[in-house]
Amino acid sequence: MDFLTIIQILDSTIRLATPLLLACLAGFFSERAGIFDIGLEGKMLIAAMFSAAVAYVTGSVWLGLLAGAASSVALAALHGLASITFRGNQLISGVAINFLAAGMTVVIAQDWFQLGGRTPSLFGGARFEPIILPFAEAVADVPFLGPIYAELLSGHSILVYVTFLLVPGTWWVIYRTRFGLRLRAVGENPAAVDTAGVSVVGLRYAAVAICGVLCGIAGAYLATALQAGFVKDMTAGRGFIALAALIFAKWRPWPAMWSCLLFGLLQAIALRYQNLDLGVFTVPVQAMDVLPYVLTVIILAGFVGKAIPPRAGGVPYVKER
Amino acid sequence: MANEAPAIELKGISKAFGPVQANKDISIRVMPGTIHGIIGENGAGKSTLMSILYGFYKADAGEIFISGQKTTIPDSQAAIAAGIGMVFQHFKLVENFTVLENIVLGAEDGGLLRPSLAKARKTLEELEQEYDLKVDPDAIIEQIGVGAQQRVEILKALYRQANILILDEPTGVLTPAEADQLFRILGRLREEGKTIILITHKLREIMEITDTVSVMRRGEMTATVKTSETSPEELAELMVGRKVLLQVDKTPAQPGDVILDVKNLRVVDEMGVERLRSIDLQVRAGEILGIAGVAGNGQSELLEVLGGYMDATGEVRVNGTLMPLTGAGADGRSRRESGVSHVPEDRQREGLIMDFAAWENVAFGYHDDAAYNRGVLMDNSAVRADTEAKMERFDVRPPNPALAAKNFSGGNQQKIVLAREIERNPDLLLIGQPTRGVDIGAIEFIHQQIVALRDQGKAILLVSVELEEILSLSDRVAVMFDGQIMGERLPSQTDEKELGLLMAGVSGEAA
Amino acid sequence: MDVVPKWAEVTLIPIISLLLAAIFSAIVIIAIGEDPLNALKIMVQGAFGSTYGWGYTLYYATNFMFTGLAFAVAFHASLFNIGGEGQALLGGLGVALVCLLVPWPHWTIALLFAMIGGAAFGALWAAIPAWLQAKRGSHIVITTIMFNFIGAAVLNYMLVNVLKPKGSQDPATARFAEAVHLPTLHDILAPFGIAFSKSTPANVSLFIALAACVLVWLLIWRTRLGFEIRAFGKSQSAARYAGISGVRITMIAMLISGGLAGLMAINNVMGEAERLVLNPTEGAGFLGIAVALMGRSHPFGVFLAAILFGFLYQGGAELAFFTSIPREMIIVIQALVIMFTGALDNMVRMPLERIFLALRGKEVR
Amino acid sequence: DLGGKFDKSFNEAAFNGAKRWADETGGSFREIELQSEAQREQALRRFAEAGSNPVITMGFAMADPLSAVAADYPDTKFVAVDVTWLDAPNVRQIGFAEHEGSYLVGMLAAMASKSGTVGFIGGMDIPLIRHFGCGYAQGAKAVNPDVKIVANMTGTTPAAWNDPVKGSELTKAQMSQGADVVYAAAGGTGVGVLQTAADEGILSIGVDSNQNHLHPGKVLTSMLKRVDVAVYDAMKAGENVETGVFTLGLAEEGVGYALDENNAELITDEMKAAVDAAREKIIGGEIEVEAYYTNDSCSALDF
Ligand SMILES: Nc1ncnc2c1ncn2[C@@H]1O[C@H](COP(=O)(O)OP(=O)(O)OP(=O)(O)O)[C@@H](O)[C@H]1O
Ligand SMILES: Nc1ncnc2c1ncn2[C@@H]1O[C@H](COP(=O)(O)OP(=O)(O)OP(=O)(O)O)[C@@H](O)[C@H]1O
Ligand SMILES: [Mg+2]
Ligand SMILES: [Mg+2]
Repeated sequence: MDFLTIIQILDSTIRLATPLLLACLAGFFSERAGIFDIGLEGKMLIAAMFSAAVAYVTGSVWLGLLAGAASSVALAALHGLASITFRGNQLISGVAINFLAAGMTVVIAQDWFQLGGRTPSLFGGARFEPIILPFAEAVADVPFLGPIYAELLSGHSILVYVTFLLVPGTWWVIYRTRFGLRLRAVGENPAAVDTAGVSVVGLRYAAVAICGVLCGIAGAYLATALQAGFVKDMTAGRGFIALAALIFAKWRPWPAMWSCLLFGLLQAIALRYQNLDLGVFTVPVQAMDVLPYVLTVIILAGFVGKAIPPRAGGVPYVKER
Repeated sequence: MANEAPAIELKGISKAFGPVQANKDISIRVMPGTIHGIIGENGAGKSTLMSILYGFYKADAGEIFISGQKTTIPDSQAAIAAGIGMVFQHFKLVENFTVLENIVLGAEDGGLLRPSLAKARKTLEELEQEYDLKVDPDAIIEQIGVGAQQRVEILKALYRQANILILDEPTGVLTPAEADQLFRILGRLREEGKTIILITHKLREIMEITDTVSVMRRGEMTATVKTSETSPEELAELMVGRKVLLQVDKTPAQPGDVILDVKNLRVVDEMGVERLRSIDLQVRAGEILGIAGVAGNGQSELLEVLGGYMDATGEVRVNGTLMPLTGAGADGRSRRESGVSHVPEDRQREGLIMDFAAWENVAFGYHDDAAYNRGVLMDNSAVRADTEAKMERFDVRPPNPALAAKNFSGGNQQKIVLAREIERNPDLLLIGQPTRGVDIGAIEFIHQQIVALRDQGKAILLVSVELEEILSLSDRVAVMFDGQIMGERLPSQTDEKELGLLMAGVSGEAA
Repeated sequence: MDVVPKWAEVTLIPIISLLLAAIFSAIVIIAIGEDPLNALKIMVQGAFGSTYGWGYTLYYATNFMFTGLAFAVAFHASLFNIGGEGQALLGGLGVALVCLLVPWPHWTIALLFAMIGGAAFGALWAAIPAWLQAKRGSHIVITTIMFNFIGAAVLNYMLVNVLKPKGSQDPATARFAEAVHLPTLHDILAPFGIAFSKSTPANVSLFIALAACVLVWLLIWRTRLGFEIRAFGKSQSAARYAGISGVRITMIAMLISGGLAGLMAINNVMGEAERLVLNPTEGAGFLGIAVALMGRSHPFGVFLAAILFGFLYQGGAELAFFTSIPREMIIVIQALVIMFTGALDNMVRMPLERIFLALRGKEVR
Repeated sequence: DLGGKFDKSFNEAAFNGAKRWADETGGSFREIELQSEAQREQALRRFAEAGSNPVITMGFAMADPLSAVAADYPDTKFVAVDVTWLDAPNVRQIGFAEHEGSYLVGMLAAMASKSGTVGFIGGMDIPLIRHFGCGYAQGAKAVNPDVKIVANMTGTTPAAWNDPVKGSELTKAQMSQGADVVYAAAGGTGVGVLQTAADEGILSIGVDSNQNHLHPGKVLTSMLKRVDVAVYDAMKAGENVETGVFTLGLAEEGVGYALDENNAELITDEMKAAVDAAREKIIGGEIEVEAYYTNDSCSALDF
């Protein structure tokens, strides 16, 4: 395949990887603090709905983003209430949140817009427009590097750049700051944090809140940057893929980025080459469609091996019974 | 000294966990610059009381005075602020953090880590000088020995400028050498004018180092005496409520034919490190072979290999039949079938399933036993009945088969494991750290059981880091160091000093 | 050391939790301008008011029992099998093949082999993730998620390119032969003089599901294998000490789990649709997770939770018929039920504990 | 159909037809959106028992349940849209010649395309969607024999109907393969296709109901499937609606292409002329548009 095609595939990789990466980092914060979260999907979904709805009503995508994040944080808080304050089962809570979002988004959107759970299409200021990096046009014709800069790196929405900056950001926060140290500690052994005179509950709520914000951005990206409005169930399982990517990355920020990019790439390839014609026979669309998932399993079995989750992950912190 | 305010004064402390009254109206006063011992049976309420003082649990009633001032301690933060530091029975360290990270955790200055760590490193060096508390600040906790881990806990407290230091069963996991070092450190701290509370099950330690000692029973403070004015026997009686034999009395062994025969046993772990290097040993019927050694010198591996769940090369014969050391047949079940019982070192991780009821734990490992099954189904009532009987005979408290293992005290947990393994009357009993964290009442009982089994003509391989225990129980003592057997001695013809040297790797000839 | 007595644990707490869920659902319904009491009446009427309602309620419940049990068994070995959906899909394929390829003389024999087929396919679909977990340590949560997607694609391919009758627009297999149609509750109860609605999908599979509940209970709590599964699930280090093979338990638990999920197909594919359509499971596999967790992985709990969700499904459908409440409202209600009964149960338990402690405050030692 | 009302195409069209009837005649109708397979039969019985007449069903998936139910309610009339192969006396079966409509928009696409490459994006990979694609391809080839047709399906799970993000990516992927007109037959996913096409400045073609207004001047046209008309007529006829099998093609105005102020300047007169000519020919039988179903394959396009 020619160079330009590669660029285009990578370009699409970045777009597909961005929401995954946001959700993945969201899960990263939550699970590093010992709170398992299979509710990423739901938080993304509700954020997508509210960001689109508010962006449409106010005509400002930023207000939309804000609303999306807020709604997602609200669900995160619910998850916190269940799993931190009331020491409930974190998995059930996650499942419930996914259901809740799937239902609520449509019920509310229908109640507001009577469009069967869709929001009206967004125009102009109600959407994130692509950003053309400086001199993108100028260098576009420079052989090799030109296209990479102009086609691949330039022309994404602000959220994409923010997301990829979040990776080093996350790394720095987790490994270079007091908050990060405590966050990791509370995910490994909350009793140690508690006896060190730091509030376990406080830390965990903070982590869950961050998770909510990031999921919120992810949802807003789907509905107001990639798309121009909310369509029911538009997250289409990306929350679960993000979770897979997180485990895949063994709960570390940089690997998280790479695994999300890998998932994005596999999807991009699958979308680009349906019905691969191998001369002898053509690979059916179904096969290409599941390629990402099959390869994930193979890679997982072949190269990644055991992934050890944070030790206190999933278990509520109880000192008295 | 009389007119001086006590460093710590507790008045009428009470605490209940649900239905369990862990502490009942407890009052003590501890003078500054002294070491105060607290003893009591498992479950007496020692840890709870200290946890309250440290703000880990909240008391239901009672007052706390720190050097005269009434202080409320809602959480550990307040305790730290009041200059209290605590070394918990089950360490509260982050396993995969470095020593340094564990020490600064919660005591960082500033939002950034680098400066905090740098500062901690400096302070650490000073503390090391001051109390010769040696630890590598960059070592990962799970890769250093328990002794070192405990020093980290102490450093944590000192780093937070604690004047009052609480240690809950600190020597439970230490070798005599390590224990002695700990006591030197405590001595220093006392000289510095710091106040220390020491919870232990070992009267020797109480007599050795404390100034005053309190005895707890069933959640109540039954007595507080000056150490100089009491004796181990008296304390033991105060604690258990009856006379206790502190020495094991046993007749000389009549060794029979060889039961366990080990030749050239080697273990290499996945990192390629040699854990066992060509071990040869024999245990005869009717004798106890004691394996002494500092924790982490291959004793655990030896037990796991003999127990059937660690791969190895070499020869292991039980009653003359060769035991497979890898692949099929190399598992606990097949070992049991060939007459080997195993009381593992770590009752909470291996010996028991903490969430299982006592009766399920009694069946655990022997659940295939015909007596426990009716056709395809398990006969739970039979298991329960058997459990009640065993609890009766081993005087497990509370004698309630339905109670989850985690709700028994360490001593009673250990009794359950012993009951399960001993009552099988095996040809060979492997037993590791039989009395770790167990109160003297229970220790006496457990030791009697072991000796009784020997007298029935069974072979017993005993691994313990308690030299005292090794010397009083064993008929022969082998010392392990760095995966090798450094030498073998007869208890009658050796002493803690010589064994100590062997344990330190100074070879037999030199010693 | 539980403070709350068993009877309260199994009655008071779930009931209060359900009440809370109902209250919050009512708030939402009011918010979209509908009458919650009327809604409740319609749901209860529709689900339990007639044998017709029961027929559907039990039909859905049957699905959830199978998938709930499937998840529960794996969960006892601390294996988080999210793959119930895919395993049930493949089970459907297995059942369909059995029913289509052989001209069965009588439904009984057909059912027997359909069960084998469904269970086998489901187990097969669970076997690969299980093996990868046991041997390669690949995280079973990921692999099972992936296998859900893959399973859906396999089914789609089979239907569109292989099993679809030529010329049909509907990506589904042909209808199964009359002979393999399973008797519905109507057919079964008629001999006993019980007039059960003729037009409901509930069928013999219900009894197989009930039997499965009992068998799983026996397996987990009364057999050596179950004992080993639970032991392994609670403490792998202890299991290793006792000589319980992790690989063996992982494989067996997952095979049983997948098999149960696959068995669901005898209800929805053989019993209801009587042909294999796209997406025959409709999320029952995922709901099974909630059902199992709510049922505390105990077969009886699973049974109750399955009935509860059967009620929500059927009651919800009736709601959609008779009001203009959007169908997604049902999902919201389900979510609230899962949340309150499954995750916020301590919100109810903690106050109760205080009450009970106060009551028996005297007899504390 | 499970797709849900307001999918901006198929089901919505039906709903609009019903509403139009209700508004005009003041009559009342009840509707239900199914959420599970088992409810198909359930719903039919419910309505039949509730005395609704006629009972109108949407989508091929209702065929099988209908075959089971219809007989039980002989004096209820059923109207089955997208079903043509049952033999039930009391069922009015309405099929649409989607391939004919698709043929026309295919022609328009080929004519509007400057690159000589046109795209087709289906939702879930099912025969019906292939049927659309097949007609489309034939139309395009008729205009420009060596036109390149890029065809994609969004996925293999029901999620494929509601994944606009994937729709967008597919559109971009097809653009990168030269496509400058994209025909979306993919329910909610199509929203993403039309959106991206509009953003990227290429043309798109809507489906089922007239979607031109979604992005005025950027949607070339829409393949109309006059479900609304069918529903409207059925309701108008009421109890005594005529049963039997009816295929609504171009002749019956059952399918067609949308021309309104939103796309007026996109469709040049000669394009219109050419298409209308073809339309006549198809009606007249001079052009035979191959249907995918006839032998589950398509000569003009392989999937
Ligand atoms: N976290 C807890 N939750 C509930 N009950 C507890 C808890 N900790 C202790 N208990 C109860 O309080 C009683 C006293 O426990 P505590 O740990 O203070 O005993 P202890 O003297 O430290 O025993 P040991 O010598 O074995 O350490 C125990 O019998 C136990 O039943
Ligand atoms: N969470 C708990 N719930 C109920 N009882 C507990 C709990 N934690 C500890 N206990 C009880 O408190 C008492 C002392 O427990 P502790 O934590 O001191 O460890 P332990 O039982 O003494 O074990 P070890 O002797 O090995 O240290 C025991 O009776 C133990 O069963
Ligand atoms: Mg204690
Ligand atoms: Mg203890």
